[in-house]
Amino acid sequence: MGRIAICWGMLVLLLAAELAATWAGYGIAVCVAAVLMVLVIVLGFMQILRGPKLAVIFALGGLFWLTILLALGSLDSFTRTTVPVPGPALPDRAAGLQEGG
Amino acid sequence: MAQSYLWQDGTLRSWLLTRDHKRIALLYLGSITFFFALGGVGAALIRLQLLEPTGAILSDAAYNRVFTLHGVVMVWLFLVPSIPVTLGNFLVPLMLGARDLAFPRLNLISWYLFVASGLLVLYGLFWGGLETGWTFYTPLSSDYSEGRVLPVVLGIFLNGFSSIATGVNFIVSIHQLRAPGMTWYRLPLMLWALYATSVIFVLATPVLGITLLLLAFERLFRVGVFDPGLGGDPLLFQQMFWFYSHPAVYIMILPGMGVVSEIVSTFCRKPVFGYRFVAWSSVSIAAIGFIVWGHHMFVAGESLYSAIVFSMFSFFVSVPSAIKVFNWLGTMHGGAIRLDAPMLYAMGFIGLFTVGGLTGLFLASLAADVHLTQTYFVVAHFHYIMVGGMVSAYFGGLHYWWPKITGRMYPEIWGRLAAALIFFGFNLTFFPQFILGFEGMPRRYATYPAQFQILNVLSSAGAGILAVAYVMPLVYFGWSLFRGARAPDNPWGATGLEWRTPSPPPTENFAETPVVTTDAYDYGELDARTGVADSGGAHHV
Amino acid sequence: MTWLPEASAHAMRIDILLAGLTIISLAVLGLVFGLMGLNVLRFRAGRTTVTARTQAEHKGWGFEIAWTSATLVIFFGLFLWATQLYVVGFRPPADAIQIYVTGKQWMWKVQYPGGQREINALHVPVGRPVQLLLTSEDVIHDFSIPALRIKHDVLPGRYQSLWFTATRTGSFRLYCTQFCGLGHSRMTGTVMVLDATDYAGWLNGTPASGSLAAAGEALFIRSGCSGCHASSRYAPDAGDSSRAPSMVGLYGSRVVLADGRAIVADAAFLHDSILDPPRRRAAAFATDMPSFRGVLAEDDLAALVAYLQTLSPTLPPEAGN
Amino acid sequence: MSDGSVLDHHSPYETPLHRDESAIAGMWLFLASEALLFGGLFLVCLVYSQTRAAGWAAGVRHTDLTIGAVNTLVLITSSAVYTMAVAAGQRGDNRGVVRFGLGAAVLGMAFLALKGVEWGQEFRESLFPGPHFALHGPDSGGAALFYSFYFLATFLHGMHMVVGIGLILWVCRKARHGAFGPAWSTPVDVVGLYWSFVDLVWMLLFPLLYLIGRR
Repeated sequence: MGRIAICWGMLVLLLAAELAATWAGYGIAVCVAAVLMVLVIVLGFMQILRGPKLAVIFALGGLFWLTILLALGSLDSFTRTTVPVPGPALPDRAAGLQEGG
Repeated sequence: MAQSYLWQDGTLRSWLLTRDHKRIALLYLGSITFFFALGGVGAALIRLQLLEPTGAILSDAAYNRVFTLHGVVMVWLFLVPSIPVTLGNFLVPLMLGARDLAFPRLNLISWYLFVASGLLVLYGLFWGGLETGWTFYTPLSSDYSEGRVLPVVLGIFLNGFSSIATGVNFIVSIHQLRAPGMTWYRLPLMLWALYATSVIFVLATPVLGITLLLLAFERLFRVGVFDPGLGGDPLLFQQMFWFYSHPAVYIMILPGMGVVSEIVSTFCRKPVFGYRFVAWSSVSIAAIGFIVWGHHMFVAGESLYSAIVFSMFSFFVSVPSAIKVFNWLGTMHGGAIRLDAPMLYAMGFIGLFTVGGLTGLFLASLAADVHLTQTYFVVAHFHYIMVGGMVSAYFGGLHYWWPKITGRMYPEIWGRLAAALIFFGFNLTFFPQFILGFEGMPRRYATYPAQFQILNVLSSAGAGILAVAYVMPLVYFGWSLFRGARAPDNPWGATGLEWRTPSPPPTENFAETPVVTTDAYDYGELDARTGVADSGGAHHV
Repeated sequence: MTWLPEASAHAMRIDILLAGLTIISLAVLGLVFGLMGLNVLRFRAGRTTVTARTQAEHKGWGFEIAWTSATLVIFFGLFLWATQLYVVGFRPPADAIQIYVTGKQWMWKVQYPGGQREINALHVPVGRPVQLLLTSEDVIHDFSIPALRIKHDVLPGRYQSLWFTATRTGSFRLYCTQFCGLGHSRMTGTVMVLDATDYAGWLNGTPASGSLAAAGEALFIRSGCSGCHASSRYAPDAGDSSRAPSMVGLYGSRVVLADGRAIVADAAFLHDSILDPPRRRAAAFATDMPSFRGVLAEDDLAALVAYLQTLSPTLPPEAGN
Repeated sequence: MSDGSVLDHHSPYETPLHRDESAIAGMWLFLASEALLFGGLFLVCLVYSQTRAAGWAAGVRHTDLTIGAVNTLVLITSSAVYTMAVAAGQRGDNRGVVRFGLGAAVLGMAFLALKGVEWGQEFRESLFPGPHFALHGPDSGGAALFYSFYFLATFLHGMHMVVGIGLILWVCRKARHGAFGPAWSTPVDVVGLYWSFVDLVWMLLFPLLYLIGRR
């Protein structure tokens, strides 16, 4: 019982922290609080460490692949506008490449 | 002796409510054979249409529907499930030395999900039709298509849960249900391959699910996250779609590699050369396979950085595939090779997969891809992998385990003939398409410039041979069910645990739980146990 | 059937790359089939007495590492070779002729800088770089010219760029290669590569509906752009930036957006900005610009962008990715 | 339902512990899969909240923070209450499982009801993207993208809630028949994992939908 009450209390406090951070305009703090809440749930409520070892492996595997999805999936969108076009600063480079067609 | 799983209780009800992995495998076998035939009819119509530059038999609209049907049915209702749900379902517990999969009820549910999804897809494809191609690119599929996008997309969504259920089942089974003494490095390579496949099932399929859900939302409400009218990005759809659909290629090919490893070892009577390399190459194909999807988008408007990163990873993924091919050749070296039908299929797989893999290098090369992508070169490339590779392995596996599944031998001569015919017909169908692609013939064209006709006619002729060759096994397998010679427990002199139980196996698989004491493919131990002198094996019928 | 012609120096380079890939592939294929054949001939069951085959082999590591690293090295070389030829496509030369191509189910509409328009045909001069600015009015298309070994997808709502210098006169096929619905296989056309005199003759002989820039100038007034944006002629108070940024010299300059990114104001940027006006950093303009999505068609946007380019006369015309 | 603390002779497992561990591991694997299902949504959010930042933030500002925060509190509490049911199950206290399980289910329904109120409010304000979308101006496209994401994400999460509530009621029914004992309460644990996961997803959705970009 005590464990559950403590976890619940932590979650409520973190929720309050999130709201406060939003009020103050600290986006990063909101993210940190959200990640902490997830950790509290995984460790406190789901008790991943008390389950079979496979549970930890599967959870980490899912997290790893989630990272791949987010990182490589957004790579294109975040690099697309900054593709170098021969700007006015680089006329010589552009000229050097023009026989490439 | 306990009764075989086939006849223990013959009622229809006992089949439809079975939790026996072997019976579920047969239920799946029936369903995917139906879908294979349906997709094959689609392929036949495509090849007939392309006999004439102006289109021989179909209108543009009908052609577009037919190639969409061919793609959707073949990818999701045949290729993705094929080996895992039939041979995999049948063999995973047998190879592990277990009584069943970890979650037998979930296994049955996955079959029902599969059937439901198949019916939904068929409803969409036949009542109203669909003409977006199996890739469903937005905004064509979301705003412009007049076809039945929603039922098909929801069908595929359901199908995904069937895949996930199978994947979860296999992974947990392989972790938890290994017989005493069956360490990871004693697992047959088929299980390593299926494990890798299951990882992709579990971790890639949900992304397809959410992508199709977003598409359905956009289709339903005519507004959504990929809508260019709102400044949304249709390329994001492609990113998410290929996050699943490229690894899906490895879902299709990895189990085939597993089957080939088993067959090559048995028919060379030699342990697989470089066992650990082959095992880990399966895992690394699955892992690297997740980070190459962007190579489908080199001309789509993807950023330069993204294209370069994905091109580099795409080269990396071919390394473990090459490792496998050379290890199979190394296995053959110094073996005692028997050219039975399964081995012919396996060798066909090695050759055709190599062609498919090498042409994959063309498409991974950025500048070459710009010219070749979206043409028949791509069509030929992936058919070499999917049909030349995966379907050959599937047929090889069916021949190899047919005695175990049914308790009957198939007619060997016909098996060899069909294998040879498939190899020949396949090459005649698809090799001309490489040239067509280089010449610039775009894919998904209902009509084409007259200069491409000769090669198209050649390709269609090959397809005719291929069709005959694919019907042959259907006939002689059916015949063998009633007339085939009774199969002994271990007709090929193979080493796996599945050969240590009667053919067909009893419902509980093993009279007593087997204990494993040696590595996989230990023919010395086999001979010692069975008392057979080294005869080179061949005591089959 | 004739072999696919090479209509540019780039096409020739691609063919050399393809030949290299083919040679490597054939070598590997020969090795695989050769080894398979040899193994089958030498090691058929019953023909030879094989001694040590029941033992697992442990001598494999050397082999494995050797061929794995050899493969890796070859692959890396191929990767560099192909990438270098691909990067060229992202760097159009500054003096390229800019032609606007709009895909639409199921036709290609082509607009020239001089105001000429045509459908499903593209006339270009030999030996001069040409840059195509591609966009779509509906679904995704793909503009492909196999004789030049180039293609690019054509997306709604943004420009894609494709450039080439044809080195051989003649007519070549162009295709739509991204499936776009019912008439996909009919969305084809011809690229006519003409020598300089023929090209000039063709330009003169084709009725122009006023130059693109002139049409854009008319739109600039009619659509109300000139109400806020200063241009050299229509705003006497060109120095006053209280309402909206001046258009003079904007094209080709660096623009810092509200989120801190600095980008070059190229054709794609201008196109997108008209549809989805961006926020600029430290630019306290009195009004927000409305979106012109649905108000201006793609042809109109092409004309407007062409006009805006003329307001930066010191810079050579160039465009986005 | 047979007593789960004994294995029937067709079971693939050697011991009940072996089976229960496998069930828990299987659930975690399924949750990893679910994480990637929501991962696709997070990718959409990540991309547009950066590339269409202004419109996205405009959308965030229009969500109802009060209802969102209350709902978060409700869900945290529901998850905590269900975790007490799990503890009761492990003690073999069937009545405790029923009591806490029903409590968690009722809180879950309260969440859905509040969500329904919020949706109704948003439909009335024409915040569902379409021709009559309420937000105008240069950023309306990005805001419409945000609301497309908002409705789909909350719908998908809501569906998971419905499934979770169904599972909890199923567990409660089993417990009322006295199915669980100190030796066996795996279904309670497995459903608990799922319920906590649904809670966990909301802990990520809440800041993405209501907080980040509000100021």
